[in-house]
Amino acid sequence: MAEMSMGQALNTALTLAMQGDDRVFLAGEGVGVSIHQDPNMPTHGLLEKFGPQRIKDTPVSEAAIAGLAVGASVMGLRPVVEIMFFPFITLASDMLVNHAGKLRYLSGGKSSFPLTVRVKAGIGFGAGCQHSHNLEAWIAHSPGLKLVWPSTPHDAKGLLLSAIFDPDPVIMVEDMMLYWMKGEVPEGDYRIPIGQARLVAEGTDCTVVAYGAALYTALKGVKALAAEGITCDIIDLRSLVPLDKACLLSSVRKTGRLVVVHEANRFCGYGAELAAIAAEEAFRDLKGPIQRVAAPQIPVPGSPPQEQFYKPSAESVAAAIRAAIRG
Amino acid sequence: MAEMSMGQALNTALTLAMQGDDRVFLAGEGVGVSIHQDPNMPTHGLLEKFGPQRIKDTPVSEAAIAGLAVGASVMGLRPVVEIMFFPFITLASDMLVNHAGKLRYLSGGKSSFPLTVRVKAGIGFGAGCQHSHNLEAWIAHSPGLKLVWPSTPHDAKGLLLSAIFDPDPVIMVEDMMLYWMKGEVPEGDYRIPIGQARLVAEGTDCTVVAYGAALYTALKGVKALAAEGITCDIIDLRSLVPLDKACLLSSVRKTGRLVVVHEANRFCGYGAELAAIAAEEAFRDLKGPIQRVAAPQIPVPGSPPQEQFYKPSAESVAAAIRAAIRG
Amino acid sequence: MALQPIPADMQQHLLAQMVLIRRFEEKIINLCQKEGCLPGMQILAVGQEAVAVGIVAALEPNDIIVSNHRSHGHLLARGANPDALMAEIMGKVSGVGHGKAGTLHLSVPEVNALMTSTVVGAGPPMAAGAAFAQQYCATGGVTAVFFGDGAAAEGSVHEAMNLASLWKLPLLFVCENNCWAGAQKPSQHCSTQDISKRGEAYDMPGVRVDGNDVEQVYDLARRMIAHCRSGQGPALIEAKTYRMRGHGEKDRQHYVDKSEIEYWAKLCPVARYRQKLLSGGVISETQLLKMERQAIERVEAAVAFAEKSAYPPPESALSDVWTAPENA
Amino acid sequence: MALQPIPADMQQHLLAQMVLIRRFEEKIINLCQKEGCLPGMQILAVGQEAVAVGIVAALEPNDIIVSNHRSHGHLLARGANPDALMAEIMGKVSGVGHGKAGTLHLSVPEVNALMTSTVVGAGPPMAAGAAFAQQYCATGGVTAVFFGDGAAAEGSVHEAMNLASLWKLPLLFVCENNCWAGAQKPSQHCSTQDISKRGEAYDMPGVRVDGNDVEQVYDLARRMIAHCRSGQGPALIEAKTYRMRGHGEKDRQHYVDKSEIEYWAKLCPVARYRQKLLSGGVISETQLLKMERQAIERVEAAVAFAEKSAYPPPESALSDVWTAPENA
Ligand SMILES: Cc1ncc(C[n+]2csc(CCOP(=O)(O)OP(=O)(O)O)c2C)c(N)n1
Ligand SMILES: Cc1ncc(C[n+]2csc(CCOP(=O)(O)OP(=O)(O)O)c2C)c(N)n1
Ligand SMILES: [Mg+2]
Ligand SMILES: [Mg+2]
Repeated sequence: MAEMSMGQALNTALTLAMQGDDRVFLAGEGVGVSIHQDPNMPTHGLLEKFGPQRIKDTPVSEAAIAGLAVGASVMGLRPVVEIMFFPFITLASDMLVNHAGKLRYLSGGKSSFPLTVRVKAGIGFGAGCQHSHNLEAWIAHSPGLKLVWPSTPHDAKGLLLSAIFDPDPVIMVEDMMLYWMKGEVPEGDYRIPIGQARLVAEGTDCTVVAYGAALYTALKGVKALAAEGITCDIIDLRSLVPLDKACLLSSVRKTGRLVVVHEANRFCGYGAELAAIAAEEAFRDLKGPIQRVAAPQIPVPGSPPQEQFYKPSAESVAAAIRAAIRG
Repeated sequence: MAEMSMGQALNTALTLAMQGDDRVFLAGEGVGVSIHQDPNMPTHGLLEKFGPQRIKDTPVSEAAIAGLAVGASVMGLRPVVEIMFFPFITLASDMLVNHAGKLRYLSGGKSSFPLTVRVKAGIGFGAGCQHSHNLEAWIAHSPGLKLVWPSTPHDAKGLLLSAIFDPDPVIMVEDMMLYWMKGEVPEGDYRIPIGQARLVAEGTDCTVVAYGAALYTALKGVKALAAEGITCDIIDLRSLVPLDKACLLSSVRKTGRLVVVHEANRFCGYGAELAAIAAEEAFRDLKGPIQRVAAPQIPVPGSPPQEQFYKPSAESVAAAIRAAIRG
Repeated sequence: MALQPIPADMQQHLLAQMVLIRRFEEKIINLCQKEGCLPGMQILAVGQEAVAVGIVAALEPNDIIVSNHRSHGHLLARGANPDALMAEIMGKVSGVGHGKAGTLHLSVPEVNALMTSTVVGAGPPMAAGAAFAQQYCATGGVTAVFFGDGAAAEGSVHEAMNLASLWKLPLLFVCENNCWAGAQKPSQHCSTQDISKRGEAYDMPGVRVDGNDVEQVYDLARRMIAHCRSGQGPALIEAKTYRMRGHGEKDRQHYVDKSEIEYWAKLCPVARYRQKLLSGGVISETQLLKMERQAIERVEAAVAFAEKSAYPPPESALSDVWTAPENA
Repeated sequence: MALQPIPADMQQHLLAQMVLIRRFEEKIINLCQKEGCLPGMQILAVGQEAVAVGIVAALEPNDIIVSNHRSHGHLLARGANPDALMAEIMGKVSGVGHGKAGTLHLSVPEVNALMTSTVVGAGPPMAAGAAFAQQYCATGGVTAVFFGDGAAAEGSVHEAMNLASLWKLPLLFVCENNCWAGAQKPSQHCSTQDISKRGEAYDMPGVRVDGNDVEQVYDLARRMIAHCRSGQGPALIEAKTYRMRGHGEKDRQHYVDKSEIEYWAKLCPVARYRQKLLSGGVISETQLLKMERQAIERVEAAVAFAEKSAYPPPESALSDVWTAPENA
């Protein structure tokens, strides 16, 4: 096991996939030559390693990038394309939602579209609402698309390898703020199965669910409650579609309480789905109101104190857990 | 009051708005000359009435259509543009979500974007998943966009007039299957306030919430339960953003149960938000598990029996209400 | 440029395919009268047969086609099984998409028609992906993508043209300019009346052809496809043709000048070519009758097959979303 | 074509604006060294001043500009208050967006810079909307939209060009070809190396100009804007210029040939024009020094203003989503 950053872990996964399988290629804006010169960038150095035939810098054309992935994947390749920032997924959304997610179905199961889309996400780097806007709920709502979101270097590598070799379209969200975060990463090719959550901590009073960077907010919030004698199950979803419902429900049935944490807007966010599932399928075990800790229903503001305000905080997680317990 | 179809009611609203305010213009694919020659189409005959300066047939360019609305609205006009079918909103989604919904915020409140986007929706006309795909949850999740969805000719006219004269961007979904449905429609200009739900029926055992064409499925489902002595509050949301939370919660607090009905996919659908709100804010009053009656997590299939299977049925509504009551 | 001579058996093949397509679509017109027989909207390419047939005839079996909402001609020309097409159009389980697709997005992987989209303008970016795979794997294959004059206004088409030219992808763009996009004429939706000129803006050849003359289309397609296959990058063909029916079968063409339809009726690609081959002695009256009869029989057999087929079981709607069902 | 003579006071104005913009951006480079002073990514147009100044000088006050992520020059040339710009760049409540925007989407309605987007390619469709409003209301106004060579690959730009030409909108497309889109050269993202040629594909004039020569830009802009204003429809200017800094201030340009930067440094639009006016006797050394001093003082005042300003209260993030708060 080596210690490395999440960006390096992703880089390792891409390297392994490309070394092991000629069908894998990368495309996107600056995936080859980048304005960044940072080994913590997932695509750093890959052009030098694999050459311009397999590492394709594209024009600024998100629909074409996604279309490229759709068309190349049905031909048997395993495209890994990048959408630079989450809000730009809008420009690729017809290709992803109406095509990547539906063409297999429309073919009656004859065709497959084994493509991966890497999307950079992140709130907190002061770029404002046209760069910061987490839209995982859009993807999760669209049939035919899988959706994964790692929070550790270990999972980042294993999930990306699973995504690339999954027979269906997978969207992988990468929290940019975590690119520099370090952790233990096993050598070689290993896979984190898509659809398996990770129980990060065990407790008795409440189930706290998060994914990506929000996990760390959740952890901090829970930690703050230790002094009050409150302990929680903490679930890192890792895979948003398919969702590990068994993990979610067994924890909620045990603790009787659910708090969901994400950085996306609250209204119709992914957290709503988790809340709905619990209220539907674990109702009799619920002991307190389900709580969502999410961003208010506003665009991500540019000014630092406002952006801070936008982001769910450890305090709000702690408060939500208390509210879930006290009702 | 005159009896007219929903399409005619919408047509009347457009006519009134254009007669009363020169700033209103229409643009979209075939809003002037259409392949349809049916007075139940909302834009029927408007070209003849208002001329090609105000009724603008556009190229097949959804991004440009939405961009046109954004740019014209900030200049003080009141554009009413049409996106032909709901899945094509993907192509306009950057303009709507990253621009219509955010530019006012980015201007610090200095600019306003009083535009209306009419989107045709509908499951059940055999056109398959690239024409039928209800994406209201996407819009509802995006800050800065209002969202209305009428189920009667009366509300269609009043909501469209409110949308056109609202100072902010409003997306109005029109269920094509309802264009021919008739109802009483008052004369002249009247407005249904955006943000007010309608209590369609009162009952004691369960709150049933729906919007658009799904309302009629809900009504049938409730009716089927009369024999069992079950009565329900039935809420027609009309406005999905902003949501009439007071109406929702006061009913749920009264009945202690909630069933949501919509034709969109279940996972991360709009119904999840309603369930989450109830589980958060009316938890202590809930007597049974919240139930969602929605489409399975698949694209809309083409074949008639499969499409029928996709659509929520009155039976599934009845079953959900029973499940909510029995727990 | 003078046409390269076309062998007689190819000429007969071209005509036979156009006749089959015409018969197939006329049958659909017919079936539309039968209440409840055909779900959805029926969108026909009557009058455009020469484009489909001429382009596809110039392709190799390994080449890929990407089609749109007006696909019957493309697919039949490509050799798709009429039974499975008709069954899909009727929503039957024996259809090419087992009923999932219906008529608007008929794809037939068996004949390398892998992606058909009814989202206007969606074909070109996906076709760029297919052409990229051909280039990446050095298959020597070419992709041809069909789109309409209306589609030429979509941003996706622009992005695909730029990318294809930049990367020198073996991609043939076929713009079927059938004089209408819904109820709008090109003068109402397109800022240039010569779409082929777009080629220059992307530094690729762009040529307009009489899309109602199958030999012209075939000849140009051969040259353009050779260009694409040679590694010189994409090419654009604008085939000028005419949509003889409404946009869909419910469209009564109230917005179309009768005289326009009459004008184009005289240029019917099927009648014209039939006449040419007859008078050129390439085909005899007897052969022609046989060809017509075979087409009719093939179409009737397809209808019989489709009518006999069952609808898919309702709950089968749940399958085919994922390749690996254990992940669903 | 020979340039129309430009009056001396206009020449001085052009230079003064370029100097102000250059000073403003150099100050930002400076502030970037101060940890925590500037949030977000700082994206500068050093080297491109002549495009902003030349185009904007040819506009009337009622005309509209639509800008992109590289907006400082456009906005300052348009007369935006440097205080409020700098404050917004620092995320202060006294900024043009009260801190909501930050540096990437600076809009200044007061000077008719109504829509600035950092989504590449998003300007043109919105600009078409503004130009439509001008046409619809017969204001006699024109809209100018700035976008980059990279943006020219976005589908939205194509859709806007087609629509604008079709409807003859008074819309000037200004493509600032600064030789880079991120770390990609035009040869890596654009299939034609002459973007102005795109004009033909849309049946509108398209002309390339030396974007480092402010008088050339101004002269061409005047002619093109007159064309747009006359009702003849849109026009496209491709201004060939150079991005002297990295894409953003964190970009160290590791992928750029030093010689390329040196080459363009010699073509610096500000130095060149300063020299020209000096040697032509349009301005004296003394006047020049005064102009420089005024620019520096203006920028320093802006920084002082911005630094003095408060950050917006955190919960003020909740306001400004809706026009009518009662509906929120
Ligand atoms: C993105 C999108 N917008 C609108 C439509 C509705 N629509 C279907 S066909 C059509 C006209 C297309 O015209 P053209 O590309 O010329 O093809 P044709 O129908 O003439 O073959 C339109 C607008 C669609 N299917 N997809
Ligand atoms: C839709 C979209 N895709 C990608 C980006 C990321 N991005 C920001 S600037 C840029 C390059 C733009 O190049 P160009 O249009 O030439 O403008 P320049 O930066 O050179 O002024 C890219 C890719 C973006 N902001 N928006
Ligand atoms: Mg057409
Ligand atoms: Mg550039």
